[in-house]
This record gives sequence, structure tokens and C-alpha cells, in this order.
Amino acid sequence: MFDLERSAKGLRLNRFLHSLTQREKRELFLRDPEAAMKNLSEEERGMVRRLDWKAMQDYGASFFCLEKLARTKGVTNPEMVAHFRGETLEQFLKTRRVPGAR
Amino acid sequence: MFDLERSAKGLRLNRFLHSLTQREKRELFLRDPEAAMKNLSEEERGMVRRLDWKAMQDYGASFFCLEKLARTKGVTNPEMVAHFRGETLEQFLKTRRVPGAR
Amino acid sequence: MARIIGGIGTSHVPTIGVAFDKGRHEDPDWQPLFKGYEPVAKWLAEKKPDVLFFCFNDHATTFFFDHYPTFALGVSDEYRIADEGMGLRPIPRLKGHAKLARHIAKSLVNEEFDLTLFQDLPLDHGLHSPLTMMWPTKPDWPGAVIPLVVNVLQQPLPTPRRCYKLGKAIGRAIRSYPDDLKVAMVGTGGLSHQMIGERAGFNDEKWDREFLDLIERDPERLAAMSIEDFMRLGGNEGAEVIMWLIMRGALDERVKKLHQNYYLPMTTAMAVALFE
Amino acid sequence: MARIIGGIGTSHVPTIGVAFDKGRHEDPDWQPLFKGYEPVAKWLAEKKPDVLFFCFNDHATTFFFDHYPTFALGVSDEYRIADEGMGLRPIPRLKGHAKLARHIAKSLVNEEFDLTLFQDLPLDHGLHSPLTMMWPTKPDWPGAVIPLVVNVLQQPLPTPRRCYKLGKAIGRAIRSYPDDLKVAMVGTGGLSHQMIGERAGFNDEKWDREFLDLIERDPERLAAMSIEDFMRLGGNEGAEVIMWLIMRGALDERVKKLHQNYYLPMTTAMAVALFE
Ligand SMILES: [Fe+3]
Ligand SMILES: [Fe+3]
Repeated sequence: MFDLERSAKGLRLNRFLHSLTQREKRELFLRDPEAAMKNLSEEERGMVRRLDWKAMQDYGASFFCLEKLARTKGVTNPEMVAHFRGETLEQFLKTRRVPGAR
Repeated sequence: MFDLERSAKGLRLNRFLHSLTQREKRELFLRDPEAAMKNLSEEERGMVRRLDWKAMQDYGASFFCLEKLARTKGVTNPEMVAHFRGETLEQFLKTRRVPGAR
Repeated sequence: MARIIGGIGTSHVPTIGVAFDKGRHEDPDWQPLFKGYEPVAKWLAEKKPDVLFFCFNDHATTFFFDHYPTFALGVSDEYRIADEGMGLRPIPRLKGHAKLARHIAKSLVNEEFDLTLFQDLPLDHGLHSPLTMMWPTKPDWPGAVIPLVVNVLQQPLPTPRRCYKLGKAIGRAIRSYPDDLKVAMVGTGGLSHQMIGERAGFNDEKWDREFLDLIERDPERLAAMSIEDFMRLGGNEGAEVIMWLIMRGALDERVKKLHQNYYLPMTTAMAVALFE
Repeated sequence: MARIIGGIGTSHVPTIGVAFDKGRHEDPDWQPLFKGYEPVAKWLAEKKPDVLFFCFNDHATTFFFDHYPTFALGVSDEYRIADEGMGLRPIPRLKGHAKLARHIAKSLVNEEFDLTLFQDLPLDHGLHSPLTMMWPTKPDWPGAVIPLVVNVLQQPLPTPRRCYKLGKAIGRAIRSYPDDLKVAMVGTGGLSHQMIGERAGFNDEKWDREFLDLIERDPERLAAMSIEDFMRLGGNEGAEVIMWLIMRGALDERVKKLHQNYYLPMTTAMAVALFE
């Protein structure tokens, strides 16, 4: 549950993720990720580098901010959901009614 | 009365005035006012150049945005109020109880 | 006087917009979704509302958590499309209806709703992913939208009761507008889904069907539930269906559901329903 | 349990802060103002509240009209000082009380107040011009603030009745906080002044004195007035005194005014009053 405590804890990370709604920030991040992440702590940078959705979410990232990073890196929502469930995409899709609707 | 109609009409001008809360924008405006005002219409630039508080207010500027321009240019609130009343500062101060309290 | 001619409840899943932009209309995996919107598009084409009043949520696109409103009403004459990390959708800018929006703003603030008012901000898929399923984008949008952005992201969320009351107040505000206008209400979100945590991928078709029934017949019962109830029954992110209660509140007490479609292909139950 | 130990009403004219920063304490033109705050500073030094709950308005500094809230509550542990066009005042960053602020946020949203919540935003003179008259800045602020930013700039404004109700709800929220804390309420703004238009320079000491009487004895009567009444009686910008009603609403029905000062040197009637 994303509440005010998590929002405060995740603010800096979420601000970075949110900044990927700007084309220049996305391009910088894809070209030189460390430069784009310079305001983040080492812990935060590590989670972003690894695209560790679960760690970021536990840390205080909003799912909707994580989506900006996922879009930037070409990761789909079913891949993220599979990650949260600790499954591969293939395993997760087997649980879905229309696995092709992505 | 500053309402939603005026707020919409004055939005671009108010955004410029509000941007003077940033040091870099103030410095640019003092150094090269035309560059700082490049997003404004000619009518808007003219009112800012002349520091025509009344014209700006009639146009849709918020008094509190005008204050940012006044501070940037070293104009005090009593000077602005005198301008709105169509008086000189001296005339206005004569109507005040403690003319030195500025 | 302005009239409310009906209401639409709809999911606002971003993939709906992507499928639309990629022209997946005949793709067997997507066709049941597109088919489900056809009666709504037809109703709108026939009834020709001047304004769609859209209750939806921003997805941390335009509004960020440093300054986060509970209810934010747009009062602009135009809205840009927001970039959500993939560039802009190839659709026209949205037309607003500033005059009606300002009237509603005044009416609601005087009825003790503590609105945030916004102008000149771009809008995200929460509004335009369902919109492109119902309204033509060419040569241009056939009418205007009034966006009401609701906090369903950061707890504390507005209570379901508050949403329903807000809808009733919006109904009064629209009906008191002096010009002749036809307005349709749109409530977006849901149905059941959860994107995060161990319960990620959760759905409950049974609850979804019950919700679709109650929103028509007994919205009062939904308004009496808590946010926690909605989260438990429909998933963390599924609780956003409280935005359907705003739409429903603005309609008459008794309405008829003209159409309903339900499709649950992947993570989010995609539904659309039409009320008159 | 947290307790509300009293309330302060005060002007928030920017020149108060300037006079403070320039050390005008003994200047004959300013001395009556500084003297008037001494009993309040003394009361705060003796009572040692942990938190000042500050009802004030931003002056188009932090909040701009593209995204303008009716009531915005700060939920941070710290607040920077805002640059209003003259650089920063030489005062420390403000301490917040995030835990109490979050408790109040939850309580108010559940009581159907549609708050905007903000964090990590700087605050302007609306808060810190009166604050430096009452609380020492050295070696650091003696306690925390919780900022409530009220729209008194862009019509429609919240009604006086809504402000008073909000104050009552804030009172309930604070009193239901489990930890032992002493909280003082502060309401800022006014008194009579008008900065723009033909009536610029307007004041009315008679109305100001009546307001100072009613806010103690009969806030209900003030709450029953309209914004237009306040604008007519106290000037366009003077209507901001509705923020004193929020402070007053959080206090007990019966309060005692321990102190009052009124000084009208230039354009704005500067008042301070202390209630227990
Ligand atoms: Fe959503
Ligand atoms: Fe003020």
C-alpha cells in the first residue's frame, strides 16, 4: 500500500523515475545511466541498474513511477507482474486467459 | 477580483512574473530583459518594460506575481499601491499614519 | 439549461490505448474488447453530447507526490497529451470547456468540496485510453472534455462515500448551468487488478460482476463500503473503481444499464458499461 | 494524547519579516509592532509547544495557478525557505512534524476534507514573517511547524463556514493523536487591506476591531458571513482573515483573549492576538 510514509521514503527515487516522462531525461538515461542517476543514493542506483522492480517497490517506489522506467527500458507490465510474483514471464502467462493480449 | 477567467487570461504573464522567484531568471531579466521575456506577447512585454502595474493587473496579472517583478526591480509595495491609486508615492504617503514604516 | 444525458463506466488500462494505436481492432486477442465498445461509440455518435465529464486518475504523470491533490478539476479550454515515457500518442490535443468547468468549480467549492483547480497541464492515459475507444479522433474530437483527476494512488484516498457525494454535487452543478448543453458522465478505472506485491495478478470476476450490478441498482451500498473493502475485493489497484461512484452519483437515482462488456485477458479486468 | 494549548492570530505582512531581518526592533516606526509581539513570544517561551499548526497562504511563490489547491497540508519533516524574488531570508530551514501531519491528513480525508498533500516544497513569508516575531531562530527553531496552505488568492475561495469547519476537524484530529504533544494553532492574514484597484490603500479600523472581538466571542457569526462580506468590510486582500477561523475552530468554544495588539502604519493593519 502506497501511503504517506512510503511516499516520503521513496520521494527521491520516485522523482527520478518520474523524470523519465521527459524525453531528454530518457535519452540521457539510456545513453549515460550513471549521469542520469547522479542524485540517487548508491542503494537506489543499484536497484535501478538491476531493474529490480520488487526491491524498488519495497523501498518506496510507486508502481506508476516504476512504469515510466519500464516503458523507457521496453519492459511490459506483464513482465513486471511476473517479477513481483517471483515467476518467469512464461509461467505467469500460463495463468492468464489470453496470453497474447499484451 | 482575481478569478478563474482572469487567471486563464493572465496565465502566460503570471508564469513569467512567477519565474522571477528563480535567481537565474532574475539575473537574466536584469541583464537582458528581452531574452527573459521571449515567451511573452508584444503587449505583455510592453507592460513589463514600462512597469505598468495597473495595466498588468487589468490584463490578468495576480498582485502576488507582480510583487516578484517589483522585488526584482527594487519597487516597494507602497509605490505599487500609489500607482494603482493614480498618486505619486509622496501623495500616497501623506494619507498614511506612519509614512516611515516602509 | 445543461442536461446529463447518461453515464459511462470504463476501464482505463494503458494497453487499451496501445492496442488502439497499433490498430489491433481485428486481432482475435483484442477483438472482444473493441467489439465491447461499439455500442458505446454508437450511443455517443447518436446522442452527440457536447461535453464528456471525465472522472479518472493521473498515473504519477502530470501530478507528482510532492504536491498531490485529492480532487483536481481542469478548467482549461485545451489539454495537451502527456508523455508517459513512450512519447506522445498520435491523437489530437483535447478540447476543454472552460466555461462549464468554471461554473462547476464555483458550485462545488461553495458546496464545501475542497478542489484543486488546474489549467494548462497535459493529461495521461487515464482519460484518453478509454476515450479513443468511444470518440473519433478524426478530423478532430467531436466535443470537449472536463477532466476530474482523483487520488487513487497515495493513501489516504477519498472515501467511497465522498466520491458518491461529489458525483451528486457535480450533477447539481451541471444541471444549474444556464446554457443548453448535453453532458455525459464518464467514470473510469478497474475492474479487479493488482499490480504489486505477492497478490500481483489478482482478479475476481465474481466480485467484478457484482460491482457491475450494484453500480446500476444500488450505488448506495457501494458508497457505504470502505476503501479497504474495495482493495480486498478488487485488488490494491482495483480500488480505483470508486471513480465510477462519482459518475454514478451525477446520474438519476434510477438508471437503466443499456450495455455492458467484460473482458479479462491479462492482468486487469476490462469492462465498459453504459447507463441512461 | 496531544493537546491544543492555545491559538494565535497574526498578520503575515512581508514587511514584518523585512523589518525583523534589518533589526528595526528599536526604530520608532516599527517599535509598536515588535512590542506587540513580545507577550506572544513570552507565552510561547513559557508554554513550549512542540508544534505550531500554521494556517496561512502562499503568495504565488510555491504554488502557481496552473495547479492551485484549496487546502494544502504539508507532511514533511523539513521545509526550505522560499525565494520570493529577493533571495532567501537568513533564517534556518523549518522543522516539520511528519508523523502528526500524516495523522491529521488521514483524519481529515476520512472526515471528507479533500486535501492536497505536499512534501519537499519551500514555504514563503505567509508562514515565516510572523514566525520570526514569536519564535527564536537561534541556535535553531525551538519546535516544529505543520503548514496548512489556504487558497485566498484565486476565486472561488473556500467559504468562511468551510474554514471554520476545517478548524474543528483539525482540532479533533490533533486531540486524537496518541503521543503526548503540545500544539498551538496559528491563523494568519489581514487585517484590513487592499493592494489593487481604485480602493487600493483601503483600511477600516472599526471593522478590524469588531473582527478581533468576534473571533474571540462569536466566531459562529464570522463563519456565517460570505467571502464577499469579508472583501467589502476588510478589503479585497483583507478577506484572507478567513484563515483565523481555521485556527479558532480548533480551539474550545469559549476562549480567553490574553493579549491583542493593533498597528496600522502603512497599507495593512497589522494585528496579533493570543487566545487560551
Ligand atoms: Fe488507473
Ligand atoms: Fe497574504
